Amino acid sequence: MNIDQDTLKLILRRMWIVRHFEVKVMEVHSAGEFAGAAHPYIGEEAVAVGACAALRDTDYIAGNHRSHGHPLAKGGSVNKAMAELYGRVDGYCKGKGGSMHLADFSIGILGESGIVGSSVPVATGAALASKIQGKDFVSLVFFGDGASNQGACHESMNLASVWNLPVIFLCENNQFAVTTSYEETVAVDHISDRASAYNMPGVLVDGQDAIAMYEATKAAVDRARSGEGPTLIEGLTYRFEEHSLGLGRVRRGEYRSEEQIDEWRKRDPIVIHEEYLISHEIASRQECDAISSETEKMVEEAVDFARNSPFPEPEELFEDMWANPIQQP
Amino acid sequence: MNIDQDTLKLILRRMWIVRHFEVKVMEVHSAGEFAGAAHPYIGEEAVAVGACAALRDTDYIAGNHRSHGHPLAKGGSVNKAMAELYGRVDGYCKGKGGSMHLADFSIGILGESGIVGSSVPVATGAALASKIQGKDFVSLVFFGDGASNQGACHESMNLASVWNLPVIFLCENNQFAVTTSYEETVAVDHISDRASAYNMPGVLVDGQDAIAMYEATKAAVDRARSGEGPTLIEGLTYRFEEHSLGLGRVRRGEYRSEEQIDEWRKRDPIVIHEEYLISHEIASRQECDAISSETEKMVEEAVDFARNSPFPEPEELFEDMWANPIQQP
Amino acid sequence: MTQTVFAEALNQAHVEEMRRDESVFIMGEDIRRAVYGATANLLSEFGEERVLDTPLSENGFFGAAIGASLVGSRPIVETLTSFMWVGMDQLISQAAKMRYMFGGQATLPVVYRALMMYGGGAAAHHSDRSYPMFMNMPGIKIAVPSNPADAKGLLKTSIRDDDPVIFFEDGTISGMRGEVPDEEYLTPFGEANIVKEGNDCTIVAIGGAVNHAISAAESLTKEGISVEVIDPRTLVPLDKSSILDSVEKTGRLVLVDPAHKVCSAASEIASIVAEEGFWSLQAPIQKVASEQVHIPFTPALEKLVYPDAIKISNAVKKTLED
Amino acid sequence: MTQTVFAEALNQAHVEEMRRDESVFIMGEDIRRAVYGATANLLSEFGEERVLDTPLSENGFFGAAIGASLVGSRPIVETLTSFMWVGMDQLISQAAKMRYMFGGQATLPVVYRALMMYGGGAAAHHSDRSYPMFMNMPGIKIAVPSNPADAKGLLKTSIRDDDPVIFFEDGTISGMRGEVPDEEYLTPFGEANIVKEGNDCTIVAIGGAVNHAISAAESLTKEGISVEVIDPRTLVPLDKSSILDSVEKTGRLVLVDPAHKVCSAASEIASIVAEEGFWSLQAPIQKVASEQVHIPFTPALEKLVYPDAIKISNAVKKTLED
Ligand SMILES: Cc1ncc(C[n+]2csc(CCOP(=O)(O)OP(=O)(O)O)c2C)c(N)n1
Ligand SMILES: Cc1ncc(C[n+]2csc(CCOP(=O)(O)OP(=O)(O)O)c2C)c(N)n1
Ligand SMILES: [Mg+2]
Ligand SMILES: [Mg+2]
Repeated sequence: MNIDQDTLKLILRRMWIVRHFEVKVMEVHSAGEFAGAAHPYIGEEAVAVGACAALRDTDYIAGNHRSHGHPLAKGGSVNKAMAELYGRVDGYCKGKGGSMHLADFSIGILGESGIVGSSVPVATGAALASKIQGKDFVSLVFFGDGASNQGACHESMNLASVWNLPVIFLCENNQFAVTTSYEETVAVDHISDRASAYNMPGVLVDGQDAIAMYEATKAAVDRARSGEGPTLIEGLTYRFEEHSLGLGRVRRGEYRSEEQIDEWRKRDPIVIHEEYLISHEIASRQECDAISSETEKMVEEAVDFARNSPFPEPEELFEDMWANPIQQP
Repeated sequence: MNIDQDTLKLILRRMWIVRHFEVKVMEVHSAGEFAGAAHPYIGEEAVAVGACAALRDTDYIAGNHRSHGHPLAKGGSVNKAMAELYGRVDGYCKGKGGSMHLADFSIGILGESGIVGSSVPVATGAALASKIQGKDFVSLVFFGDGASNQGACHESMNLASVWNLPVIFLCENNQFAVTTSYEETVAVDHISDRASAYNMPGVLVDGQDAIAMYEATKAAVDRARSGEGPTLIEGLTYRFEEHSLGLGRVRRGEYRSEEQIDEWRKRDPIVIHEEYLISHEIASRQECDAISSETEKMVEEAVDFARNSPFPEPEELFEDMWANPIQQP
Repeated sequence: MTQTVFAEALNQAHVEEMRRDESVFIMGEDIRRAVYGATANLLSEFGEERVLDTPLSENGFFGAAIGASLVGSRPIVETLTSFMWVGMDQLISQAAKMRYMFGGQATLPVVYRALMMYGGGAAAHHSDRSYPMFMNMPGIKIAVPSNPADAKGLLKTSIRDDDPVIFFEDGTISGMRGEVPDEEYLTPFGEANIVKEGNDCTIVAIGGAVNHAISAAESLTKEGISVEVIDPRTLVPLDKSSILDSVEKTGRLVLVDPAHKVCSAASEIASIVAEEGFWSLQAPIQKVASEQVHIPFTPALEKLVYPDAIKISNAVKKTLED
Repeated sequence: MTQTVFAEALNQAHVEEMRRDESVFIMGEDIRRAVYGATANLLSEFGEERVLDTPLSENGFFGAAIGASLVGSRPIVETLTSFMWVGMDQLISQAAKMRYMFGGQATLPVVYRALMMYGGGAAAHHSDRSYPMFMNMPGIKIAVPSNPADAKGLLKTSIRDDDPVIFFEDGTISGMRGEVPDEEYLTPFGEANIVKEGNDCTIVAIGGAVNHAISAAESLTKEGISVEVIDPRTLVPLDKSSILDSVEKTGRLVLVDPAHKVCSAASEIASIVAEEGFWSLQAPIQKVASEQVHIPFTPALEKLVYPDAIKISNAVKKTLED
């Protein structure tokens, strides 16, 4: 195994950050502290955290509506993320983006997107620029099983392959798009099988295993950085919670059985990773618990930070439209 | 071989219709008899003619900008097609469509489309309706190697597969999209290889061989009609002429070598088919020649028909906008 | 008459039309489980063949609906305005253009139900109100109901119409209650609703903004200002003459449009009146439409974007001062 | 000054900007072999890494240009207006919205050069003039040059601008010759060109229609009618004050727009003047825009759709009669 102890601990830390963040978000959202939708990443932490652990700060990521886990996994600020959800000026986007549009351009987080599939071409373009500019920056894009059926994915994977771009297509296959099972909508058994249609490697990974995610991503990153082109990775995972918070009028039937949910909950990515660290004597139970409580505190503080941050002033409505401003019509 | 003599002769006849039609179009277009673009099908006749010979009148086809061969192959009217190119009232679309938009809804020709890739979803939808309505009509869509990179193709093939629709995706791989080689833009060796990404059969066929095209299509039609779902067929072919007529300002470099063009011209689909008919004593040289001159005459007459047909009157501008008319704004 | 919620009125229209006409079917994302409400219980009554959950492939299934409509089916597609960008090519190149391009051979009885989910913190990617763009392109009929009764009546008309229709559902009124007739009815296209009669100023308002216009009119009445409120109900076809007649009576016009103000439906109506109703006008036309910025997530800013009763009242007063 | 063809002026702008700034690159279909002319010889001078032939995947490569622009490159994309429907999601959801949505973090110096190939029998699928739709959506700057000099100057400005620009190239004037300065120059955004001064009526014309307006103005001069012709050059930003000032002087306004008339740029300008310039107006505003039908192939009908000098002259006379 090619992964050092610091990285293994960092993975645990970041998974806990995401988990505590999401648990807190569910709590304060249901208490009505902020509006809009929010899509919990609980259960899928190993995918983004494992993958991002294989990236550098200068590498790019882009993501989708299930959006909190990605930036936090790449080392984004818990405070700024939380304040954004609260719609405050100290949020990542000064409150203009909200839950689905976190971004941190200072560390290569090119932003989450609410339109399913639409960040895939964007991430591919960042990889194109990296190549044209002669840089060795890699680009990684998170998208869902549902998104894999969008034309944008097809076009981007083909483009990346014929242009040999340093991009990693990371499909978070949590097996459902809202209430629709991927088995009903994806014609092929595994989304990673589609890689052959683009002449690139396709790798199916256990998405509950952060180390497996790290390793698969690392191999893809190495390939990309050394000019060998793109890779498609499918992390098979499951969301433990509902599709989203805050779509009040959304009615849901029983599209997933209790048994299935329970089965998958048993494969909690944090539990799996902690057991690995403990059984391999990389971290003790206490150390793990300390990481958990420390990050839980971070998240508590982030909520305070967000609550105390002001809402934007009315005149800010017209700011941030243009890089070279024009008279507002 | 499962193909009767009448069909074999019909194939020859229709290939000659298309060939004479296109040769004539090149002549009258360069004489300035009508405006707009026109995309000659010369060299590719076996693809559409072979394929359509496996269809019934009640089956649907849809096509693209390289548009004359498809309707003529399905038995469309030479007169109406030619008059349409001339922009006359007796044209298929009363002059409103022109070269790229031939259609004959009376025999299932749902229309050619100028936007590359955009008829693929439409044809898929006709197949969906056929299934919902409990009919056994099959839908077949022609698209190019260039079009295969459009998201519309990906989405439609996936849709057709998960819904098990009676549709045939027929890729006319003439190896170039305008001046761009498919080897530079399609990540995979053969477009038919992509079928595996949609869990459907993918068949690579010699597109200069009308019988091979017929047989591959027939198998796909039988599959579709009996409810076994879609097929992707790639007819490997070559266009003998330039991409299009009538884009006056279009400059072209030498994107295809003279040798390559000569090589492929040797594989003229009509010559190949005539040789087959003669060597198998299905038709004599004279019979073949008679078919050629008879169809040549049809095309001559179509030109007369077109020239004698009037242009639409000004008030016709506002007709055909709505099925349930409204006051024109 | 029964008090009915907007989404429920839509649901009734589906049920009635699917019962009446076997060729009607519906497709969209997660409609079997009625994620957005309007498709509740359709699966159980009409079965899987007529109630289709689609893959996330808007261009693909928007186009599939077109193809189905060409050959005798009457598809309804459920989507959000914001997802229509993904399927724009099929909407414009095929749905809008096909009939004309083919000289009238093609008939496309297809309805796109497009939810406009603005006003509740949905942010820029989910808050589009894009009907003005579709007005610019010939070939698509456009309905924007402002209350449950019109929602039901216009949706039924849309389903029976033989042309492509985009049926814009204003998310700010999804929960609105209103009287819906118990007997069957159809609301015709191209007939504006004179919601309230008045003499001093005409307000033409669209979709959810009609309610704001009514509030404004009520408060203005208290100040002795008599306002006429017109709801065009469909933008293609547009009932020009009701608007021109009203302006002839009042001499003043305020347009209220939840869409972005540049090249909005309000702009179009203003341009019509500035040409055909010019001599009736006694004051500048006022446009109250959304500010030309994206929809910010934060509630502190979002509400500033849209027309509201106060902005409308102020605009009316302005036309009366001039 | 040198007499230069429109497409050649565009070519010069590319060459100059690509020489000046290494971060500029260009992508599109068949641009290496310059199928549409403007990219001639770019490949030989700038090489394959900066002159990219793309697969037929408009949504994919429009989006790739956005991604590249976010991280320090300055892409130019060549396309046709009619193919933008296919890539609409990237243009609207990402190019237009990203900067605002991310609170100003994203900067997108990307230019889409969109050829409007109408007027020569290209039929409904290839003849779009879609700038009004993009005007409705905040976040994209829009240039529509009417002559070779502006084409060059505005394209250079577009390339240097840090916001997304759609640069609409009017195909009816691709072959137009005109004086182009020999020294380097930039044409600013948001400054209308007063093409011709006059006192009796203001004509605001867009793109290729400017030339028709000039012809109309010339023939009207002979009849003793003095017309002012204004070319806005950019529609976002729009130079409102030049238009309002002119209407203040002339009291009459004719708008000429090759786009479909409903929700057109003409509608927008009419609505601005009906609000902000109302008291200057002495007659109804006249809109001369394309008829609300698709572009028919047949030359017998196509020419009836668009504004031309005669329609413009008649509209001017009408405003003077009123
Ligand atoms: C283009 C588009 N269509 C539909 C939606 C509505 N929607 C939001 S999330 C979602 C499901 C996405 O599924 P998947 O890609 O698997 O991601 P997951 O939510 O499972 O993480 C849908 C249909 C959207 N946001 N964008
Ligand atoms: C969406 C779209 N993009 C670009 C074009 C311009 N165009 C017309 S034909 C063509 C090449 C198509 O290649 P292919 O699909 O292989 O068909 P072929 O012409 O070779 O038969 C291109 C780029 C178009 N019509 N539509
Ligand atoms: Mg999923
Ligand atoms: Mg080809």
